[in-house]
Amino acid sequence: MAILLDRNSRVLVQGITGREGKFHSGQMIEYGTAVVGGVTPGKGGEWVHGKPVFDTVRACVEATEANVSMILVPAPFAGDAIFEAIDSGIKLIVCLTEGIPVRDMMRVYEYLRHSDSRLIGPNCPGLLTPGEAAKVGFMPNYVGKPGHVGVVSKSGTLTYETVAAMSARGLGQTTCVGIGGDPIIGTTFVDVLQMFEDDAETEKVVLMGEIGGRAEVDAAEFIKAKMTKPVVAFIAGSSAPAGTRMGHAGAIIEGGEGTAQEKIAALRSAGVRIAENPEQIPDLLLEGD
Amino acid sequence: MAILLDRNSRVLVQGITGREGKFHSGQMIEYGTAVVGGVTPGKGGEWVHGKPVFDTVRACVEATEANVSMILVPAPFAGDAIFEAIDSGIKLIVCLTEGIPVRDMMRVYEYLRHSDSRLIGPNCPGLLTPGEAAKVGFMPNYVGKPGHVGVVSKSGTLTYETVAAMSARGLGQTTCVGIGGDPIIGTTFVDVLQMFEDDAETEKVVLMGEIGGRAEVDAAEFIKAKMTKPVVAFIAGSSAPAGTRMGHAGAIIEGGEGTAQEKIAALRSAGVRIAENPEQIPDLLLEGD
Amino acid sequence: MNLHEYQSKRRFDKYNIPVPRGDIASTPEEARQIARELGGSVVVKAQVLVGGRGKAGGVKLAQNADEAEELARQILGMSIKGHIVHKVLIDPAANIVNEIYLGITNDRQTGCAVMMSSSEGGVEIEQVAHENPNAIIREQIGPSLGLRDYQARNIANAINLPREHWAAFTAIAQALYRCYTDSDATLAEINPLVITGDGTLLALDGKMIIDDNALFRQKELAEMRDTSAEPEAERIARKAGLTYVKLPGQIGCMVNGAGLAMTTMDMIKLYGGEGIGPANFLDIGGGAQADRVAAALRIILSDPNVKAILFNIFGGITRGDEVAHGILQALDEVKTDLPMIIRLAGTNSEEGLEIIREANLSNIHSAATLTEGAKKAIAAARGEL
Amino acid sequence: MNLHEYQSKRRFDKYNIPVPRGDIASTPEEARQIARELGGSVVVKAQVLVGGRGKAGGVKLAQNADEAEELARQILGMSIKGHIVHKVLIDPAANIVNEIYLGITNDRQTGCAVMMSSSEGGVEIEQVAHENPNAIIREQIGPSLGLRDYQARNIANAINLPREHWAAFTAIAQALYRCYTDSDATLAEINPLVITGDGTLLALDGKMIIDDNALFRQKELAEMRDTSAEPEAERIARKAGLTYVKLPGQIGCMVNGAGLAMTTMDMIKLYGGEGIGPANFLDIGGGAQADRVAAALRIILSDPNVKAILFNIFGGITRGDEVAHGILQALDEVKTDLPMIIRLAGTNSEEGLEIIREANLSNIHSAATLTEGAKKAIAAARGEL
Repeated sequence: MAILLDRNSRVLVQGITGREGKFHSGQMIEYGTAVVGGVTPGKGGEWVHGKPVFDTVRACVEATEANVSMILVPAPFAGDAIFEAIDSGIKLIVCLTEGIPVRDMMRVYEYLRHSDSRLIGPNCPGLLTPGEAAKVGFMPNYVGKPGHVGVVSKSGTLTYETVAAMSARGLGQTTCVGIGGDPIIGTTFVDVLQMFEDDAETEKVVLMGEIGGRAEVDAAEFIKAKMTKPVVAFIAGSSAPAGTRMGHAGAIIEGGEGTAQEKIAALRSAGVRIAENPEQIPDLLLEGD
Repeated sequence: MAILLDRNSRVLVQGITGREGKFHSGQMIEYGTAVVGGVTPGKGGEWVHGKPVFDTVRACVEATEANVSMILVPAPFAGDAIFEAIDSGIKLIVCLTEGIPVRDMMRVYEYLRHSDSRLIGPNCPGLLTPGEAAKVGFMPNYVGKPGHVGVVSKSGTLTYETVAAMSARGLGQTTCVGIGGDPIIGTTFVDVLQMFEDDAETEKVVLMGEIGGRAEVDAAEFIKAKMTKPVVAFIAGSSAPAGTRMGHAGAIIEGGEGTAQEKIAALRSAGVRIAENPEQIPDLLLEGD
Repeated sequence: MNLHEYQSKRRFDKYNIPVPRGDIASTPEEARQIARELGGSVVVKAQVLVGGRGKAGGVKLAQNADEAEELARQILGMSIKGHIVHKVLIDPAANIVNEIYLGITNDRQTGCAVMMSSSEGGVEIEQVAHENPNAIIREQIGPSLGLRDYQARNIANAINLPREHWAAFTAIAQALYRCYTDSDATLAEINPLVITGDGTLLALDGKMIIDDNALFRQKELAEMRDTSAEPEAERIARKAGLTYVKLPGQIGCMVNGAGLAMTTMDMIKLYGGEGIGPANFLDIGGGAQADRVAAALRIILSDPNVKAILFNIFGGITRGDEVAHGILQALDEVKTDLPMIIRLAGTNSEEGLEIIREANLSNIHSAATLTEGAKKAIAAARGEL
Repeated sequence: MNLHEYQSKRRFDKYNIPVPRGDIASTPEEARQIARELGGSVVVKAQVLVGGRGKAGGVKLAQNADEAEELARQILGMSIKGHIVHKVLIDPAANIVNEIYLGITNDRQTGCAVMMSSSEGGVEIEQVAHENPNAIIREQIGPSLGLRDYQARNIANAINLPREHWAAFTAIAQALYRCYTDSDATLAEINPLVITGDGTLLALDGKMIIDDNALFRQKELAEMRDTSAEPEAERIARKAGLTYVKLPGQIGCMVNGAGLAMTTMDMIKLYGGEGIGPANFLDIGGGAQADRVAAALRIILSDPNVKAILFNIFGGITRGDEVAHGILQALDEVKTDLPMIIRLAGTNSEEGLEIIREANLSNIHSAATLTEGAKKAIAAARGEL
């Protein structure tokens, strides 16, 4: 087992004919993922990596029985791409696109809440389930390793960093989930923590947060109330000055809310062990045994 | 017991200061209904029948703990009145207003589907639960009588007609529900049939339909598949020429669909006994015993 | 409220849906003038608010301005299913390669708008629906999201539209949806939407129905109502806020509520047998007040076929005393000896009956129930009361 | 992107939100002219994209045109928290009876817009939130329904607004929401919204923040960006599509991904101790290509405080070979002897490292891990590498 993504996942790529779409679908196929087709309006009938391209998600789903969509289309079109995936019955949508306007995401969020689909992201690195040779997104193919730690993170590269460090120490992963750091995202820390808690194969969980917002505080409250599995966390941004936006729309400390210190304190009080350096995470995971 | 409305219902009236609002709240109070207050923007602080008037539904709910709203405001404002009731946490909304534009109702319908509220109507006569001395809407106070027959109807006056005839023959009702005949309504025949099926006190059900749409055919399918209680029905409009709109937006036979004959056939095949004349309904109900 | 073809197409034009650059003529001379300005062959199309005008000879092709004048002369004044042609539309003849159907309507089942399309344009969609339902592609449109481009692509894909037309098709679909929504339409239909010889899309015929309940906020559209073809009685009824439909029988009916009004008609048919039927459907609506009742009575009395009148009022929001006042008020203005059967029940019915009784009119009979009322009205119509 | 007060208020004015009829001056003479035209006493307000200008002496009341000129002379050119005042707004002084707060922002928790209001206007809403959170009334606004009139009434009721102002308040609330939505704002705020002596409502001060991600469709707003107060390096970074924040330390950082960039800064702080810190936050973004990397490097090198540079690239969407090309390209254009520590991992990192190795530059050191990279950079900044 694992969460969200496994060997039964049949992935279509919205934006497969773009530069990034092409490259990363290739990486995914190489990793073993069942990429079954792609969608680019106006390019139906073409082929990418031997996979058929369709004009619409509906046509792709009908022909390929895809059940997961990875979205990698330019930001102005990403909101519509998500709507199209939802309306085509895709149950798991992973949107990698960065820079989607908040107004578009507010509409997506409202629509999504009333649908049966789950959205991961946007502006996220995607999912990796090493034990099932399944990947959706950007995570470098070599970083993961099958095992029993669930990883959930707001950040992309910081996740690769940590997962690679874990793998190097023999600590494999069930699934690595990058939820993205945008102000409005489809799946939160709490959602993923719940899934890991319910997943028989996951024994421990790593959470990677950062400054801004209160998602980590919500996570701490959830861990305290509901989780039985040990959690190790790292929070990025303890050196960031208040009130400064650090890249991610999410990474800003608002009016004294969302500092690393306050998040770390909340997590600690929920029994979470905190790493000072992401490269210490494997130590903390091993210590626990 | 009964369905939807009982002696615990605390009713607020949106549009209580209007001519009709005032008259019918008076009738409801006389009947025994717990009318606890009313709402008319700009008239907060006034009193009608000794009940306080508020500017907003929220303020009324906070002060009176109302849990049912009856809406009787002019059609241009009725859509917003329903949104306001939903947003104020009202679980049962009965909208009597006639003539709401379809576009407004499409928006209401979408919003409603994603809320916890139930809407009866619009353009309906409301609800009557004689055994609990509770009434919301237009049904004349004297027509009902406590008993064990559930009544559900698209039509207003036709319902009074039938209910009065039943009461005169000693056949009392659990609840009488007028669902309205508009193209888009909040609660359908099927919804109400399900409630009557589940209600321990209801022994038999009367359904009053009319030409247009396919709600009666859906009801027939539901009755065939799910209902154990006997149903008696009358369908109005068997003499109406095809393609002619008969008042209700609902009462039009569209392209050969929705004739009385076809509805009657569907209901008959579900084991429903059909009255040729609403005044025969009591006979059919009594025959069954 | 139905719009004429030319009204619908002018509305489409405002939304940048390509339509033929024709114009409207009320006289043969105007038709000639328009045809001359357009040049080439033209189509002369009767503007009536009823279907089947093609079969009735209301749509003709003219090779030149002379022919256009001649055809306009034939068509203007023609009666199509009882509708007199007062105007013809003169459109340039189009070079048609392919015909598509594209329409939007309200869907009761899902409570939202639905866009329908079919590669079989030019015929009535009801006919396609009957003969080949799978040929109709449907896309539900949620009111909050509106029509999305991918939905238009879904349709284009499903009707096998050649890809070079997708962009134009999507733009037209979006425009039609905006037009439908902005207009509070219950139907907005392009039939046929044609692919022309020069590879463009063109809305050759158009139809819109506007939600009567929304006319209060659609002033511009409300003014487009063509009452020239409307029967006088229906026009008066509409102005008085009544719903009236003329029927061929002898018994005038005045009822409150559409369901009860239909039931009353049904009872007349049921007990009347051959040769007896309702003269009208008339719903005075909820909460009808005295002057509305009076207007209703005047309308019924204006029908020379009427031999008897049946009032069936079961008061809920409508109050019996007001109905009674209305009847007396109308009888004061419009004298009649016709037998009238009055059945009043419900809210304030006692008061109403008392008012009628006090008026002491010899041609008024009361009935306690609907069945009794229907039977008495039938007897009265037969001169047997 | 922040708008100036005067830009926000001009935008409000377009939506019929009542604002003072003032104007903007770049010189004391212009200020005098505007004050003279307005007549009476005026307020001279520094236009800077930073809070707290009142306390800093950037807002002053002038009794007449002479005083307005004199105050404008004092305020223009003033530095408020490092922002130089280039423009002042001259508004007529208002007769204030009461001050309200009214704002709309995006709410992360609910994923929708929220309208906030408080009867305690004129102070920073964050301060109210801190001291008296119950004084802030919130109404969530669903994107499909938008703000409804009853929500404005709910607010008016909750802040105890006298009923004679409800209609005007509702209109302003609706206009503010439309302005917020149409502008792709993440904040639209009127603070204070005042009730004047003559019983009208007036938006005395305004603030808008526009979603940077939406500027592609907000051309008019995008052109309002005031770059005069923006540090040169940040301006260049923005144009290159980079996120750069200047910090007071010595170690220039170039990292891909915001989370890893912050973590790299954190590691420098963690291992650097007193006197050593990051010189910047710099996220080259996902999929950064050679020219973007080169631009980033040029920006870092333009900071005279920088003693060493730490590259920390963990490729996912970003590819190591492209980063390597970018570094070499930039070094080709901008020569430097500064020690550079390069840590490349992830997608195509082998290729990248090979490219760097082949360039054979003596001031480049490689690191295998983030910790090693940070420690080497600290040593280099101390001149100990």
